[in-house]
Amino acid sequence: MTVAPERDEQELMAGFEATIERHDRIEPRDWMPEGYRRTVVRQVAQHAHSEIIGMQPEGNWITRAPSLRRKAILLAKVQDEAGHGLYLYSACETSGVSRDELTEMLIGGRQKYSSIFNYPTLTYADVGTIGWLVDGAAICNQVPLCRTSYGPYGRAMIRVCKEESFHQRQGYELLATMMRGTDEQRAMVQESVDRFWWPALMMFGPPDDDSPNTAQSMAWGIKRNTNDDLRQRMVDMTVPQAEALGVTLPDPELRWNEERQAHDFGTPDWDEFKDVISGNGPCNAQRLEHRRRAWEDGAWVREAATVFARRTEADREAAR
Amino acid sequence: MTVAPERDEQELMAGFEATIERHDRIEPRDWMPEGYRRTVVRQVAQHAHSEIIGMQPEGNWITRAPSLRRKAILLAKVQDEAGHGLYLYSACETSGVSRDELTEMLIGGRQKYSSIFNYPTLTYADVGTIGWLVDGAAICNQVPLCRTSYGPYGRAMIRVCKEESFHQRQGYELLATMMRGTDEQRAMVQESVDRFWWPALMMFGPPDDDSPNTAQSMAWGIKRNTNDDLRQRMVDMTVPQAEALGVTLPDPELRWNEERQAHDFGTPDWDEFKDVISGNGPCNAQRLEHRRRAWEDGAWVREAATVFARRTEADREAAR
Amino acid sequence: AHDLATYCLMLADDALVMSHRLSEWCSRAPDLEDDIALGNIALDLLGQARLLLARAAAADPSVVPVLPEGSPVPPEDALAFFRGDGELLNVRLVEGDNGDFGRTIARLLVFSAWRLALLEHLTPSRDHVLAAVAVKGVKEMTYHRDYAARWFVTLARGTDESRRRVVEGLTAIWPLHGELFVTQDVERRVADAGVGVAPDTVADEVDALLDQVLSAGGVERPSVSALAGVRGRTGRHGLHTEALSRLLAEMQVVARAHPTGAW
Amino acid sequence: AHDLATYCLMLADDALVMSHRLSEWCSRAPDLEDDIALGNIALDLLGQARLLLARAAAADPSVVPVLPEGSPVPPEDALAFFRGDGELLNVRLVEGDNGDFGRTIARLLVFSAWRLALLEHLTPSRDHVLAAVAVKGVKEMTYHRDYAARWFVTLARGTDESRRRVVEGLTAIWPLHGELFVTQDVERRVADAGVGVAPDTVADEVDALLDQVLSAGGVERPSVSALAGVRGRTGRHGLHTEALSRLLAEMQVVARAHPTGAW
Repeated sequence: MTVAPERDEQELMAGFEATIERHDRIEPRDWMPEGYRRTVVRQVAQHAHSEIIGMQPEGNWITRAPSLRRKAILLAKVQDEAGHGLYLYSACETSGVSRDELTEMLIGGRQKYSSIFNYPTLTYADVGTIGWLVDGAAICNQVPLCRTSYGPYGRAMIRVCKEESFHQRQGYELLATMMRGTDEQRAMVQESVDRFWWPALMMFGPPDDDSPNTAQSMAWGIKRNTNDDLRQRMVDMTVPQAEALGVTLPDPELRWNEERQAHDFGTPDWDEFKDVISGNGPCNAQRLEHRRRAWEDGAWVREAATVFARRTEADREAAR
Repeated sequence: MTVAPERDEQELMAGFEATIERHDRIEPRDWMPEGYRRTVVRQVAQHAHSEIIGMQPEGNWITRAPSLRRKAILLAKVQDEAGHGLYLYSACETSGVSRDELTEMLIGGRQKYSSIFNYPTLTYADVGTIGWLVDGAAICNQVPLCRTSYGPYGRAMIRVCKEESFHQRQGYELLATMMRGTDEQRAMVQESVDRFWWPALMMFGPPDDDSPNTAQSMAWGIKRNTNDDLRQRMVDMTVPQAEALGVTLPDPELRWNEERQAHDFGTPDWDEFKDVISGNGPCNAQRLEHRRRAWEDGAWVREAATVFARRTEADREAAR
Repeated sequence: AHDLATYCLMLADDALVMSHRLSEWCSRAPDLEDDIALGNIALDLLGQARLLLARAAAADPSVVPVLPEGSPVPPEDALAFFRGDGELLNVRLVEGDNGDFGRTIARLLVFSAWRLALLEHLTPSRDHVLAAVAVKGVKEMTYHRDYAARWFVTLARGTDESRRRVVEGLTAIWPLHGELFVTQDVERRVADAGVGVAPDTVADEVDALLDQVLSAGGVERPSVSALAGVRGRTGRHGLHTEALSRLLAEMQVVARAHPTGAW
Repeated sequence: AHDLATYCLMLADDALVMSHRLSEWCSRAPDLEDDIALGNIALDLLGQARLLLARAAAADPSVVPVLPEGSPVPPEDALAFFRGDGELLNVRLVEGDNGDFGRTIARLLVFSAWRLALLEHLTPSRDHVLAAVAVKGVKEMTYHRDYAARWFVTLARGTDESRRRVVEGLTAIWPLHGELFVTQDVERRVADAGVGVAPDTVADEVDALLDQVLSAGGVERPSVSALAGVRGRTGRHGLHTEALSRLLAEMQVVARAHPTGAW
């Protein structure tokens, strides 16, 4: 039974690579290299954490939404994010890591979430801008991930993407409505776009020549496009929408390049990006503290549910 | 030494009664009947608690004061109330009951405070109305108490009364300013007066024929006037001020009685009074909960101060 | 028509304020499932509030606050964002701080059992809009009540701490239970007209349901007195606790900063 | 004149917002003496804010928000109650929630040591109003700093819990310490004109004082990085944390509901 394990492993690896080659899905029951498993779990967990932490910047405005219709839209959206978090944690659980463990890693600072949520939401326009630019960037990122090699992740992405594009349209529509409103409202939209444009472009991660993990993730079919590639797609997609809205994107270098058939654009502030990634963004501490407090404040409730379930189960056994 | 203690007690009692007779002060070091001591401590403690609980209804508006000048006035006033609480707790301490013990009695519901503070403050006009009517009633109550038989209490009252009349004028002045403002402001003042008029009259306690302790307290010189007497004084004092302000007091029976040379007025809702006194007023639970939380949240700070003082003292001893 | 509008405002304001409090749980619940559940309940109540505010405005346009000429703010928003706390007609039960999850569940249990009964009796209303709101609401409230009842029993029979907390929560909100069944003149009149429901008529069935849930949790009805009003005035008369004006300061701040804004 | 007004607004807004936070302690402090002390500190800062807002309005009336014709609202109130959070120029240190008493003391220590140094250097200002404000303020800030330092050492050398809390408080606010000493162009210009003080010039003395207090408490300087801004913008540029707009919603609610009111 212990004969030639290396040989077995080689065969398994060949099977795995063939699956990747065929663009088929790797399923939880399939053999996979340890590095692949770790990378997948890390990426899906980060994505899940981003959905959960992402509830905060928008949630910040639920109680202050300026119309009941917008309040309903926003509440529903934030609940959708909680739902996305749920599917994604489930996708992780298929790889044997529980939601509780992942939450502990998040609040212990051992796993990350999207850098964008470390920026504050300062006006109601930010709710629209997050929908338009942040969900827009997320879609650019996620549409290719529907074809990611890890089955549970890819399937979760299909559902998530559908809802995200709905959210993106709602965000755009809020901004469009505000742009047809008062001068103050138009100024509010422009100010919000000024603040979020660069952080949204940074969502795709560092430039390709500074992104060490990209190659391996692409080889494994976990990632489907490079960071810069996606960033370019985002810019090209957004420019005409900004024109339609009547807002200016805060980049003096932004212009159409006929030759490349794409927009040239300026360089994000990568120092700020590194600062934010390493925990010093305007809201990192606040977001984690908020999450930690919710988790700790809820511990007695989760414990009560566990005890009650055990007791009910025991009663049922006894009644048999 | 143990000869004829009854005789001694009789002599002491005679001396005590003579002091009361002469309208002199009883001082903490003097002999006094146990009943007198208990009554004095209870009354001074209730008064102290009223100052401290009384910080809440007005404190509710400090962060929302509509002008910086009014914010400064209100902050200073509420701090004055804390100061009054301090003197009065000190007056109690001369009778051997510590501030901590009194606070525990308050938050344990074993000692009372003025019923008026169990009403909510719902608009900024209430800050003015509390100054005008509630501090006005307090002054009616307290001016005679400057001549109360218990020395430390009487002296505390002299200082308190001076500040209270200052507060009363400030309250009146706020209302007068608002009455010269917009229609909404005038309506706000009238609505506030409508709510506080009857509770303010109830501050003097139940009608004399339903006030069992009054006779003994007056005999001992702790109280100087009956409840109804003070209530009449309050009405007579307030009516011309209300006219000057331009507000209507919400009592259809209110009119000048030429014969009595005093105002006739309606009957407060004594059922509501009893309800509030017995703990069911609109804010009783809230006020006590607020005080309890502040006290409990501060426990670690008080303990740290005690430990630090002990440690510093020990270091000093050691250094000798 | 004014009676109908007032009655609609009462039902609307209960839902609006309760929805606001529940929405404060967003991103703070003990677990994701509860975050979603509380959010959905808040969303249902918000939906009920919108329909009822619109009905109030249609029944008597004079109840709608007047905004600057040309303001695009619809009546439901004018009513939600431009009335002061003295004009809101919700019962005081819904306006206090959430407290912990135990208190939130205790309040949701009492509120949803009560509102479910009201809406059930409202389904045959002669006002077709109200009847339709009630039919939709009954489904929603049934879910809310079951969610609250399930958690109430779980907490009451969970750990010592969870039991202590949910009992404390129930005791804290119980003084506001009585106010739910006091029938105002307006309510009596719309009930007599076959349009509304007099809350005193649902007291027995609500209490029977609550007793059932309490007893499933092994919890006694709190023996605390009702919270007094001021000269008999309570929530339905626009006389609220200090919590409501703070709640509205937050809820209305953006809308009021832009009285002619379009959202 | 616009520079002077902007500079006055910076100093005023620091005091106004810090005063607001401290006033939230009213009726909530660990003991009556501290309730009174924190209230008095809030009152002193409020007084400084009023003088500085008035000076800003006098230096450049164009900074004062325009209110409806005939409004009796004085310039200090127009500036305090009718600017949005994006127009306030306070450092971000002062705007966050108080947290517990430990965090409050840690923040007050850092704030008062810094502001005391600024005001000391401002006493010879060529602007006589600013000089007078500074002279008065130095006395006040000395008391505030001593109060905070005394409590800081007491908590740091009190119980294990008090030490843990005050150290956590210090660590929580420390990322905002660096922002206090970043000198903006406006500050540089008013400093060069002999009217204001460039905060970078007081960094050493403030840090020396803080080190002294920390060492008396046996506490190390927290090793945490500075809080990033957004494209370099921080509090002095009107770029704040999420806490400020909530603070203002509360602070401004009554004033904004009555833009022509007299108080």
